[in-house]
Amino acid sequence: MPLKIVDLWFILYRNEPFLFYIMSNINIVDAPPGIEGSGFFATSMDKVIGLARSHSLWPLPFATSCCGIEFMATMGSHYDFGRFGSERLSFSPRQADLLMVMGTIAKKMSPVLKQVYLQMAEPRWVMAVGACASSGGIFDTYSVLQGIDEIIPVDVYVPGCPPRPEAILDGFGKIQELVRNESGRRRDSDQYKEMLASYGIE
Amino acid sequence: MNHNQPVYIDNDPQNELVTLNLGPTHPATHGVFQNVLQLDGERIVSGVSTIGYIHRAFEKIAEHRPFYQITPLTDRLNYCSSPINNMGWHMTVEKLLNIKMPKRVDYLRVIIMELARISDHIICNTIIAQDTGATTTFLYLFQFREHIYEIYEEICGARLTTNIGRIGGFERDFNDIAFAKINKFLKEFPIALREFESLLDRNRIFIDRTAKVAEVSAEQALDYGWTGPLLRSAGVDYDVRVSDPYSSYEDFDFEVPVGTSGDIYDRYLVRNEEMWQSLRLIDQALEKIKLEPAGIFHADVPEFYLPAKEEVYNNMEALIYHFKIVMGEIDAPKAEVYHSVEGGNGELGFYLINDGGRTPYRLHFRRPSFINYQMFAPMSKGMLLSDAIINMSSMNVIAGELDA
Amino acid sequence: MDIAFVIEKFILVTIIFAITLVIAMYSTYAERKVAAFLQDRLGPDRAGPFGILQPLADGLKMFMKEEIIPTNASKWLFMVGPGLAMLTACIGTAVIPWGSPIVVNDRIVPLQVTDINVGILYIFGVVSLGVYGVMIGGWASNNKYSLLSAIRAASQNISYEIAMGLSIIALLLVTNTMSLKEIVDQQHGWHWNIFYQPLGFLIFIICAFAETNRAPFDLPECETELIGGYHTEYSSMKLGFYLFAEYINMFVSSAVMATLYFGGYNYPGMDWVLMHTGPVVGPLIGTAVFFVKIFAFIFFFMWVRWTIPRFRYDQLMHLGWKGLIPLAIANIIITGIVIAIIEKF
Amino acid sequence: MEPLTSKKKILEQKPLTFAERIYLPAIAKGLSVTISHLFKKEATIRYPEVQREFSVNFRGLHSLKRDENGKERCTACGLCALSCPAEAITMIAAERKPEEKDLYREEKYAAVYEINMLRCIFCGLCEEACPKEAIYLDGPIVPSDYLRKDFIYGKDKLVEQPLTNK
Amino acid sequence: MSESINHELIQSLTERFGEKIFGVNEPYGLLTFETNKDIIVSVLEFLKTNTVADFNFLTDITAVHYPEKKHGIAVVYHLHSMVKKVRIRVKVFIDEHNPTIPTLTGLWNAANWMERETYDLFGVKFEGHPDLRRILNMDELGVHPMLKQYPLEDPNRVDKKDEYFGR
Repeated sequence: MPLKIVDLWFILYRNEPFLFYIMSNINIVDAPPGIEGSGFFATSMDKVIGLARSHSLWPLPFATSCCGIEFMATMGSHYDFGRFGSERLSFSPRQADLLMVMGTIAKKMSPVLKQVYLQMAEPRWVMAVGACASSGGIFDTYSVLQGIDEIIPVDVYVPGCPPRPEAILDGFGKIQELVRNESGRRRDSDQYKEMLASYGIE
Repeated sequence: MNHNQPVYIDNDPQNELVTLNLGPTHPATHGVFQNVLQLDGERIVSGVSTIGYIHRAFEKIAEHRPFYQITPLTDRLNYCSSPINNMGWHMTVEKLLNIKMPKRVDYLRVIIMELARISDHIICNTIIAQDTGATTTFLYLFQFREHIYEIYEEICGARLTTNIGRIGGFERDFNDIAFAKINKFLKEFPIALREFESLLDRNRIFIDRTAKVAEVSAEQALDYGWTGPLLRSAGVDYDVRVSDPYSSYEDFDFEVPVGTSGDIYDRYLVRNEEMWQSLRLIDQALEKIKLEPAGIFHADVPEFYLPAKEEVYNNMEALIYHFKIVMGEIDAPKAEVYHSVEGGNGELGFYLINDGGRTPYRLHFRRPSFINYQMFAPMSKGMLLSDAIINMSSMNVIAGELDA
Repeated sequence: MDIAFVIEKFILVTIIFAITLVIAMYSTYAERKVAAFLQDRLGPDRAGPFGILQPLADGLKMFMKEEIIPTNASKWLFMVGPGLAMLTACIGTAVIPWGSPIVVNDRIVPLQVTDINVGILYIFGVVSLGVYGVMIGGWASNNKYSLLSAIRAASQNISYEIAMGLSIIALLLVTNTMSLKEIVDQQHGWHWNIFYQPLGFLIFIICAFAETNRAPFDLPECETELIGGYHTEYSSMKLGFYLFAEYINMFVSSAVMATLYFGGYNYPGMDWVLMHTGPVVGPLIGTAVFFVKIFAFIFFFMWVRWTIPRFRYDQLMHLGWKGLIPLAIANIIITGIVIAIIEKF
Repeated sequence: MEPLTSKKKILEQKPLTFAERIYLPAIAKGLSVTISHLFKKEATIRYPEVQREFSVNFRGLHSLKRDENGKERCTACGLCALSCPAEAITMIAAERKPEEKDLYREEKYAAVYEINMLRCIFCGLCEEACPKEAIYLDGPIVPSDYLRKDFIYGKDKLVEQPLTNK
Repeated sequence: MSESINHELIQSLTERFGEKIFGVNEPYGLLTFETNKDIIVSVLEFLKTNTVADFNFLTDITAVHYPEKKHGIAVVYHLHSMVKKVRIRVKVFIDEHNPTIPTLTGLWNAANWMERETYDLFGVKFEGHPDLRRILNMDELGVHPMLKQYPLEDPNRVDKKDEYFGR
């Protein structure tokens, strides 16, 4: 299977310290923190910011169909999305941190979705909830986009049709983990820009 | 994007009107559809609706799937009340195949369909409340949708897109937990519904927002092909369950609530009253089931209904039927059939043409949301923006059903 | 003017400012928790114990978020908007008497930044300025939803200010002074103005809801109609300022209501407490009582928000002009007559 | 319009009484309802820590079953793949070799059995279609993941654990 | 009851339109007949206002494609008389290569979107329709996808990677 740029991006980013280790098996000792680059203060600052962000992810529910109803259930009293600090839905993309794409994205809708993604302020994450958003699901037809990762980068996929609220929360936990471990300046890095460029953004 | 669409020019400084783009991802469009409105201040002068943002080609897929694989598709039409769609489809095929259902299965279906109706109306009415600003009511009633989900899960194993039942019955009998949960629901839900009504029914703010807004006369509603709670709120007591009974609805004693003016408050009242009637229906169905022989959950039609797993193992005939059914090679008459059920939003019709192949030759869904919604743009003329938004939520447009 | 005076005022201002910010911050937390508990939910409970760090997480996140200024926006005004909203919200606290004076080192320190003799007028002036932040922000965004929201906010605030002012006039007939300090002192013990002006208070609190853009009068930002209203286009801390300003406004109007109608720092039996606790602790107990009253009002604000549906724009105007204003005028007349009769006999 | 049925029930809109016109009683009533919920037990299930109980019939992650001797039941007949509306199941059949008699129950078995979890809609039709009781959707929810390719579950993830001490 | 009404209806229809009503059939008790496109509007108007059963409700308009037939597209109308509780189905076969048929928007406003949908999916041009443009699909689609010659999946698709589909 050819490695896509998205995959590369994931490998580079998710396993930053291990990358060289895995790829070359050569024993390279990391420079102690603070010698170069961000340094100690910045990294612990990153941690704090990551922690703060992970507890205050305001989702933009891009709910088009069935999964939207399960999202309502997630918001509802039984699951209470608010526990994670995310009950403040922001329908304005400027204020949102997490784009939750829930439901089928038809080809007619795809420019709208891309537009919404572009309007979001950095840092932004994307979660594809449910079979339709992730891969088209049962709708393998002329009018349905076979997965939103064709037009925007996706961070976490949640399987299910629709996913139970447990699954949505599980995916949300994965996003939180990502947010927590992300370097503060990832968004300025070349790889990230390259990844965006592969989607024709900016 | 849409070349033929009338375009409102907004650059003219002399122009007093403002063009406002409502949707496709506006918070009030629960689902995706777009309305381009021209506003004079806050009053709507004209509007154009664009739909099709989640067109998924249901009818084309249906031509490529055997009958039993269409059930999961129908789940995704009106996903707020998928069991009604499932059952409606099953009944269409049963009509085609001339299968007579045992009474007990009919009653079990009534229970499930009425639960689905309640869950559909919960969504719609709480969304009306939510759009007028009363978020809390939404969360109060939504807890009971969760209970309905539990009942579904006990019977079919899924919460929302249920794929409940099969052509010829149910996949399994209701177990004791399911009955216990239904009884619990019947006990608890009326209290919550009464509380919900006490929060909104006589609250002047709510009445002012909804009463005398978006009034529709019976003639207009019929002209635009409205069905379901919307048509009933306009004063026409048309209900498929009564006028064309299916699934033994003729055995039940219930009322068809109708409104007088067709405004949003009437729609709200009609839906609330229908929830009460649904509770009555479930109650009666539970009583009637006790009189029927226990353990029957499907019709005795081995050529159309999948045999039990042990049978497949030990019985050659069953194995052959099993393979034939799964391959989709059932002997269905070459005919066309129209069957409709009372869905959450109105008459949900299935027009099926079978030519004897594995798959339907043509399957058309009469989707109530699609037909109801076309009146939205003409009727918004002269409304305030806020009214149009509640009007939209009171029409309960489900995008899946709208766009197929 | 001595240096101690400056230091004293400086400390007071700093403390009040800090308290205001902290209360506004934790109002967001309280709002989410109150909403959750009213809705059979739990609310934020992951950030720290019971989610107590939630506001900090939100704040930090917003500080670190990218700022977007829309290309067609009026840049300068776009940036001024949130600051103005925040500023006008904060300066209202200057004339509110937070407690009776305390005595430190033989020096009487009033717990009030300044006791101007037109305190009520000052409050009015500041409150009516508050709408500019919303208006400027909404206008500068160059977004139609924001614009609609700005229009709504402006007309709503102007309309309800009239009713609010009229309800205060009746109060002034009773109190005979415009100094907030004097008004509070008149309400010593149990003589709260709410007992003399119940109708006036009702009008005042309704107008306070409208002035702070809280439900059921949250038309400028009603989510389901206008998405975010005036702050639709704002991201990062500019949005934070707007959200903050709303809670500060709520805090200030709660404080004003407690001052004008609920006796400020007065409570029954305060003489006895003052006698037994001394010149520092005694007044501070009064301050604590004052804050309890404020918190009760803030809770009430939230409780109402999560209960009632909101008005429609024209109904809101209808209520303001045809309901509250005549009622407020009637209130003035009745109050005047009653006072005239009492003075006569 | 004339009544179409005998079951018609007209809901009249009652005009507002004076008490209702002044808003306050309804608001007070509403406030009393909401405040009563403040003292109710909250319905929330603290999900990651507390799991909600699923029904026994819940359709979750698929598992390929083994029989009582620990042999794989699947015979690669392909009915599940055929019955899948999402076309999420892929399988490649292989002939069983004599030495593999303990591993597979029938002469044919699935050498490759892959389910694309992102396409699967958990409808349960494969479970119904299987004549060998080999596939059941009796697992928990499918976990979310970062990469799309990680959702193609092969036999390593799907086949039940073999019977212990063997 | 419905059988006698069906009988009466067909009688009155043939009285009025003669041989242009043909192919009368009653599958599952639902009266079905064919007519041609010249008189379809007047047939439906007659049905809407007649005395036997007033079909005042337009349930549905759709089309079916029979590629092997000469007149390959059947436009199907479902009407409903709520008072008499009878439904009726009217079919008009039209030429696949020149699919035109008069619009019904003059009789029912409900026909508007139903016809637009039929146009979108089958390419049936409803003459006199006030706003005949695609409703569900994008304008760029170019084809009318429900016609049998078009596949379910987009043949030119670029958005589908086989490696993600396990095949």
